[in-house]
Amino acid sequence: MIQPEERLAAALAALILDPAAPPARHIAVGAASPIPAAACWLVKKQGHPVRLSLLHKRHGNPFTEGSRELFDLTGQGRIDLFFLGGGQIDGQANINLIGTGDWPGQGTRFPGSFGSAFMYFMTPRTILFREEHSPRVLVPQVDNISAPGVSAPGVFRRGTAQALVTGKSLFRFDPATARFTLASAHPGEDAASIRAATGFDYDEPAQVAVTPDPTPEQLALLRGPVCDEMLETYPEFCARVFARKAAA
Amino acid sequence: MIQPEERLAAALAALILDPAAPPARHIAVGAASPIPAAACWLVKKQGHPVRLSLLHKRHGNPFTEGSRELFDLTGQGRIDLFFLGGGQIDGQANINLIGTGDWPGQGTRFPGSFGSAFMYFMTPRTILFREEHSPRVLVPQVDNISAPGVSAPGVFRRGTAQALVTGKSLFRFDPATARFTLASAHPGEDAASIRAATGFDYDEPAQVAVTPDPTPEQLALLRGPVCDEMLETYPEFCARVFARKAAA
Amino acid sequence: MTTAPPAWPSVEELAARIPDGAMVALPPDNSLPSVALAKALIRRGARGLRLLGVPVSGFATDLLIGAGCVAELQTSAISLGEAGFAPRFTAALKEGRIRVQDATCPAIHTMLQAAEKGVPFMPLRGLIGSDILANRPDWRVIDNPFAESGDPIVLLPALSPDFCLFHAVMADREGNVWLGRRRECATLAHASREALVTVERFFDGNLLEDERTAPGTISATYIGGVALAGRGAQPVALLDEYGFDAGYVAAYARAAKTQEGFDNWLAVELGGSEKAA
Amino acid sequence: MTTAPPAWPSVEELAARIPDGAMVALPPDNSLPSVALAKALIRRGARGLRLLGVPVSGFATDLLIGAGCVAELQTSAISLGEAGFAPRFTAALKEGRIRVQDATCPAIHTMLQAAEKGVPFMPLRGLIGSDILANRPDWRVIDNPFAESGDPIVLLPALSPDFCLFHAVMADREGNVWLGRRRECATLAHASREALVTVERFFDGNLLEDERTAPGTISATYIGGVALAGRGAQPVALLDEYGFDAGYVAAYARAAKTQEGFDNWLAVELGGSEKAA
Repeated sequence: MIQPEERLAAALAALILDPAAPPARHIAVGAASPIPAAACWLVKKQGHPVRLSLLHKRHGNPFTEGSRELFDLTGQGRIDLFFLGGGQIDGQANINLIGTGDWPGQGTRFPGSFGSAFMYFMTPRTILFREEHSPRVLVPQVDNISAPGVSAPGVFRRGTAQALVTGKSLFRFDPATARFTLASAHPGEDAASIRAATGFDYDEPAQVAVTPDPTPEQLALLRGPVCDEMLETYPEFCARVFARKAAA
Repeated sequence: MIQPEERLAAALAALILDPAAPPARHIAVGAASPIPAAACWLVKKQGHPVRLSLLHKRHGNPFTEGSRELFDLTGQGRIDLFFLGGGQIDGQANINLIGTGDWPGQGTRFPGSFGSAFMYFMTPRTILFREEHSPRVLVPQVDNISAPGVSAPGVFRRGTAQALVTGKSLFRFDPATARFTLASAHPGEDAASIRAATGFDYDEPAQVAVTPDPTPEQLALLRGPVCDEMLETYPEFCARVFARKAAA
Repeated sequence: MTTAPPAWPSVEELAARIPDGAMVALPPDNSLPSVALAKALIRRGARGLRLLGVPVSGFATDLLIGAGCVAELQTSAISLGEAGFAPRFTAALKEGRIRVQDATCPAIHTMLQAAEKGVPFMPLRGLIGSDILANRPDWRVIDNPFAESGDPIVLLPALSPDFCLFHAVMADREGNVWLGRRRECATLAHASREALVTVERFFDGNLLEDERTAPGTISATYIGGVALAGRGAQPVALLDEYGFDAGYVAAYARAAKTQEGFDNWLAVELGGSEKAA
Repeated sequence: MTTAPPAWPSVEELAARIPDGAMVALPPDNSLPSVALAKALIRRGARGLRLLGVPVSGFATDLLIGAGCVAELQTSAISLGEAGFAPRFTAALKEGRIRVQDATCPAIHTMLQAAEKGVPFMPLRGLIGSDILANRPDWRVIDNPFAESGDPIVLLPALSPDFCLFHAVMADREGNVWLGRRRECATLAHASREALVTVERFFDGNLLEDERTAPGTISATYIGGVALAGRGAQPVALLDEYGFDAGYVAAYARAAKTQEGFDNWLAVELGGSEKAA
């Protein structure tokens, strides 16, 4: 049985390795991101040379200046890829981590913007990731913009969203038109079910592909060496998805 | 026999403790400054609570960000007093550490400005110190300004020179008029000999005081515990002035 | 070889130095906040504090908000990590009991770096087009003077908290404190008017003398006071000394869903100590 | 327990990566310059280097100038410390063989910090009224946008050296290097496109894993290459490993008063190695 999280990790890994995108030599992964972390480890365990900076690794944390060092690294242009989520994400790839309703989230308050208002501009590419795929999350227009999906000409920006991956599908993003295109639907979904679950308008090919399953080799890596690397930081995730518990 | 260096150290110590000046809670001492360092240690060994940051102390150097930390400390307003010298010093307290002649010192090149162009502005007071007292050093107008003695209104500046101490005398500086006044002449000098040795114009009281000798207590401190503290950083100075050698 | 520490103040005495209304900076839950000092502030009944998350906020901030100590919070995010949103923060925001100023992580670092350096501002890339910027009248956009053509860039003002509070592993007689790789607390200490620090233990020597301890040491120059507080970061992790107590925080998150639940949790937590009015 | 180091390049191979004309940053004589790499650059006959003193220059810079490797020097000062002025620098300046760009120490730190942070400039107090500023058309004065009335302040552009060279105590298999309290080299490594490092010895473990070594470690992320060079800082001091060799530098200062004396000194110093043309 392939777990949904395993499929998502494999889909993210394929995006990381996309030969059409700028190279991902150094990827940073933020807090509470077990699926993106699994995708990065999968890429690495498949033998691709990539440096991973996992911000919430307790032992051997690579930073000696805390999170400032991550932002400085990114400012220097040394981080090639970052993952961002959003309480709301809209059709122009704007993300809202502040909250719904009036500023600063008088409806439902989200945790806050973290480094998104910087990272989204300063990494050559960003993969947007949110498991919940619903009209509540994927809205026509976010109530508050933590970080904009595209910028006016003249505003310094190294990159934009490459794609948006959810629990139902995978969208590609085109910064020139500031629109998403449905790239694939996960097994069990189709063009109509995705359209119904998505609050924003997007483009769609005549034939919607199915998001591929992880290969047996990928599954073996995920359940073995990838899980080994993640046990300390994400014990609950590893227990739930890989049925593995950390040694007491 | 009182050594000239001992007298200078005592004179500098008296300036450090000047009750009319802003308090000196934290003093930084730069490279190759044994006499100012001795004065600071003398103040400390006399029982006054003062923090000393000696930049060239090899063991127990207080900085873990190198000299940047000194400049940041000073920027924060945490350094109360600093010492500066100059290849040339003029009557407006401008200092030249660049060189004589055209920029950048086409005549005699000096080592360079170090941090003077920042420290002179950002410390509440600076004591100018130069042993050589001659028309060659104390000039009407420096050839190149490493750091200006006074600043135009509106330019951020925390302080100026408090005084200039040389091998022959002690001048006070008045930033309002941007002029020095002779405060005391060291034994063996008088108003006329100072005037002859000084290339810039300055004010002079009717009666010129004699720079006092160190007290016996001060001499005992200088030759004992002060020398102990300085042996590692300034072995040659300690051998020459205090006739003490570091243990092999 | 352990000897008795010098005559340090108690955690309560340290907390008493922080007046009501002060701006107090706290590192996040992965970077050594002093939970011991936060609890002492609650015990002394502090009011009107203006908290700063450096750059985000966690457990101690939610605790202080729940106890009514906080008037304002500037931060880039607040959460309890795996235990979810910060419940007392969310309630206080809804009820209009605290003023919230949203930032983004590198902006908070940058404002502190400007204070560390003694400059009135520092630039930062990004931010343009974010509603964070639109809601920060204290931040400015200028045209980069070094660019050939138009290049808007944000300038952030220097920010000097009155106090910062963190928990380190050890301190020596001079007041130097050692916190290993968590050197970001040094910038915080440099930028703050006073750093108040709790430590696990006394170090009988000079931390800056030894090449092995010096690089992880913050000089006493920046330290306003040190108090002994065993497990003073708990439930937060302290380097390799002890881990994050996820069960404790999850229990807190469940209890603090309501103010009543929070008050009961706090009464038990503060134990015999007199509770703030 | 010492084992053989991994397959590191030789000092010569490291030096060969630095092309003629590159901008090369060196820390000062009290902060771990790699004299071993400077000598290797002389052996390979490097030409047209643009040196940066961070923030001042010393022995290695005078050596490189004397050997004809240097076209430009940006620094806040250059000297041999107790041994006096830097003789080959002074001669080259007089004879118009090098271009000198004077700065002041915190300005060099600030330009590197701007590069470290990925911003195009940073402000710095002071400087106004100094001829250093008057001779730096690349530095700008603006009116502080946060001030109520006129408040001129200098903006300094970001500076990214092509390479920085320093000497550390040890490096591990990953390429992490440990240099203790001399953490200013971290900013230099962050700001430079590539840091090339010589070390005394190999560390068989991961320097970033252990809380005791991590704070004095620069992550391999910033390190372009590591070579083994025993006493590679000499005659400069290396932390508590070895001291400054004042006699050696004084002898150099005496010899280098003339170009002929320098050439003879260098021929002996480089020993059997072929001398640069």
